[in-house]
Amino acid sequence: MDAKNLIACRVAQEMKNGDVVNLGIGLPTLIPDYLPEDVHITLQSENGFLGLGPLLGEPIPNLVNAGGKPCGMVPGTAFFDSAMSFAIIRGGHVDVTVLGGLQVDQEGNLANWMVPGKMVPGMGGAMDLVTGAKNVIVAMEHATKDGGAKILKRCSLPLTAARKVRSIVTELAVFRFIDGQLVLAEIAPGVTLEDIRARTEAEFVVSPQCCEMKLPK
Amino acid sequence: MDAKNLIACRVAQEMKNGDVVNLGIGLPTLIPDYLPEDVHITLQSENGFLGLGPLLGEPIPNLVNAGGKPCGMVPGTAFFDSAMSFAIIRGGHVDVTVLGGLQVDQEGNLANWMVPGKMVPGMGGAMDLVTGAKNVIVAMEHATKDGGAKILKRCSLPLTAARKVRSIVTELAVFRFIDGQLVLAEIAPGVTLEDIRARTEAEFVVSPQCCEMKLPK
Amino acid sequence: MSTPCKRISYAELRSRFKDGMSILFGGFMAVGTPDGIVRDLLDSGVKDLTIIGNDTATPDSGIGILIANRRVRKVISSHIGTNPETGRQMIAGEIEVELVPQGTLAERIRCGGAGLGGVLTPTGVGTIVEEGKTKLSFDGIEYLVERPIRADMAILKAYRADEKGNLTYQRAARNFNPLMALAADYVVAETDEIVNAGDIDPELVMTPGILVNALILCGEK
Amino acid sequence: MSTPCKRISYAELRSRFKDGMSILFGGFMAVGTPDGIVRDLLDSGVKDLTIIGNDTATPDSGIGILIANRRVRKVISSHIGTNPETGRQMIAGEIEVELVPQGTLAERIRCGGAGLGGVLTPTGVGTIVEEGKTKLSFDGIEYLVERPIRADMAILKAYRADEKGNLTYQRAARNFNPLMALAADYVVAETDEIVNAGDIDPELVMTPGILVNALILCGEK
Repeated sequence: MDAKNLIACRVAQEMKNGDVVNLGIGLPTLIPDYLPEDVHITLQSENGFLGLGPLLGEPIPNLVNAGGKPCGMVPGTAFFDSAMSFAIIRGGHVDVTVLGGLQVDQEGNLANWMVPGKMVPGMGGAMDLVTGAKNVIVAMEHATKDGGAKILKRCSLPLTAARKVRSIVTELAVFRFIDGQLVLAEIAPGVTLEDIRARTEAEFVVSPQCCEMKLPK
Repeated sequence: MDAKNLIACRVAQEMKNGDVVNLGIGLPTLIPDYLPEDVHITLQSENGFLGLGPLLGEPIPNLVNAGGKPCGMVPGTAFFDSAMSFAIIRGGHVDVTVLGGLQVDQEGNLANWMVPGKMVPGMGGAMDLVTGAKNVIVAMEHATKDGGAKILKRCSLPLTAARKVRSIVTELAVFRFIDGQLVLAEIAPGVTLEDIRARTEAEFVVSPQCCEMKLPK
Repeated sequence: MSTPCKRISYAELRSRFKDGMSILFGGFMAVGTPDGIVRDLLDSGVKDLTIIGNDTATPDSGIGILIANRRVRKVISSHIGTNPETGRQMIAGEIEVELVPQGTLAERIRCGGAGLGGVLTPTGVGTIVEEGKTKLSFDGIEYLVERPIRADMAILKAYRADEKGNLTYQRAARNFNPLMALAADYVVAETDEIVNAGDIDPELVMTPGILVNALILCGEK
Repeated sequence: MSTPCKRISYAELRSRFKDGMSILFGGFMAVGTPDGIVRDLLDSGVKDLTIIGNDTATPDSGIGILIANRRVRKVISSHIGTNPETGRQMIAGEIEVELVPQGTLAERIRCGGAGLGGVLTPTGVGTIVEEGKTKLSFDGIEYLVERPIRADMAILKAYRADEKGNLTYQRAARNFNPLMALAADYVVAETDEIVNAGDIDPELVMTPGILVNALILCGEK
């Protein structure tokens, strides 16, 4: 299993049956493949519906996910406009949002929408999702391609939202924000605490219950 | 024709073909009966639809006007929720609203929703309608039952909205607010300027074009 | 997807009634009010309620029966004129009444459900409605800052529901119902019919099922 | 009621295009964007446009073709990452781009159409989005005051319209369209079909016809 699939697999274990979930584009879209059999979630798509499902067969006209890609829908789907979509998101009616990150810091700040002067795609729905969802999970590779830390003392890039991240899941570890403190909760198989310290700039405490990363057998 | 019907008949002549109109309960609901043949208006009902029509035959389930009375609907009716209903009203998408008044003053203030300590029905949709409609017409009898003036220098009752009235139509006269000034525009047949002065407390000017009230032949 | 049906009984709902609770109720002159739930609130004996909705109907219809039977401590509403009992109790100082312009009431409830801290409305400027409120001016126009409303429970009247809680409303019975579905900690809808998931056109769903905690079938005993 | 049908031709619409005008456009990654109207804007040669919508699609789809062909002076949008040309022109200083969180964009357009002076949102607090904005705190929570957006014209993509202008949208093509229908001085919808008044279920109408000035049938020449 590569890093992305490992992360998606671990994040999938965070979902509870009945959760309403919004998945960012990229890595998070792999998560439904790894849900436990007894966990059924409802996927919210910020372009205007609840009931996103996998594409089965031919594309359906005007049915795309928030990445603009053809998708499917489950029985009991509901369509709505963008104001209602974000009333649902901002109003706390989404249980979990999973997004990628460029940087997360030890205060729970997330930066994932721009690199000034280089890449300015825009925040899309990310600021509202991170502000409004009950549980914000950042799912990302632990370090940059050239080995730099992404879990920092303080984000240097423009923030997506301040102090909203609840968990960080990487291919090396699971961190949680508990009482405003970054806590190492799980370590991936074959990884040492020293490996994590070496690739993490943020200050964190190791949970007394810190264990091996919980993955399905 | 009694005073109420005379007023409704005169107000009906104010409507232009294609107007979107919200009619208050009571006297204003008589207006559609007096529309010129070539004037078709769309009635907005603040409880949530456009396309209000007369009740033809048996009541239709869950179809009532803003007074809670069974009504009909025309082909091309659209239903919506209360937020949309008032987005339409407040947002200036209603061309004309016609409401009754307890008092109107020479600054264009309207009071029509409460008499402190006596009658406090609440403003319902009136404040939004008077604030948001493009043209606010007050349709009311010229004086109180005991002969007191209702068109005043300054309203003594709590206001519905400040400086929003555009026209006042009574059984005696038509007034218009022009450049912030109350202007007498029309006088009903058989009524003299002195009659109007006697029953009007507000200061007003007489339009150079002041004429007999325009009623259909 | 094996979602269990959200249908419950009046008895199950009754366990959630608490003295002093706040309730958002759908309806406009009782059209769109869940009469069975209101009747059960009355029968349950629950009291000191704060009720929030467009109007207080009449002493013997819609939410009005709770007022006539003195179960209400506070009313937030745009219009109470059709229920003389509301006005009488208000003037006698027996209940508190907060009158809110209808469009502002809709927006305040919408804010409560949408995670917004309020809206700026021109409605009420220059009237007693502005008393005690923050005012902001932009481009020479004054606005009142109107704050969100939420409640412990929302009671809705649907026309057709599916087992997941997706709701449709019928004609003018829609009114405040879809707004209230987002603005309460517990949302229950009384519905004329419950169908299978997928049996309501997804375009026609007016309240997504994730917002609805429970369904009661009209006339259910 | 003898309402005349609101259908017009592209030629009639074109007479309303003006250099420097502002345009609200429906769509999310071009789904729900009226491609025929966008193509006609391009063919008309109109320039210096301000365009407002969720995203700028791609250089050869949706609204993106207007950017690729340099007809746009300013973009107000939540996401431009799928159209490299938008980012390139922005960094080169050739166009102005205002990035707005998607939910805030929806609310600002909604305010523009609903006569509201703005909304208070927690989104963007503590980020660069708050720069230059009025902030209000209630109960210890900070909010940004986000102001309305309106435009000279709104261009919508409908699925089915009736001759009075009542509109329905299909699936995820709804997105910003119903909000924009209230927020422009002139509203035109490109639609796959025009039916008689009364042929759309009144419950299913997503934009009431009074908001729509004109209809263009898809593929009309």
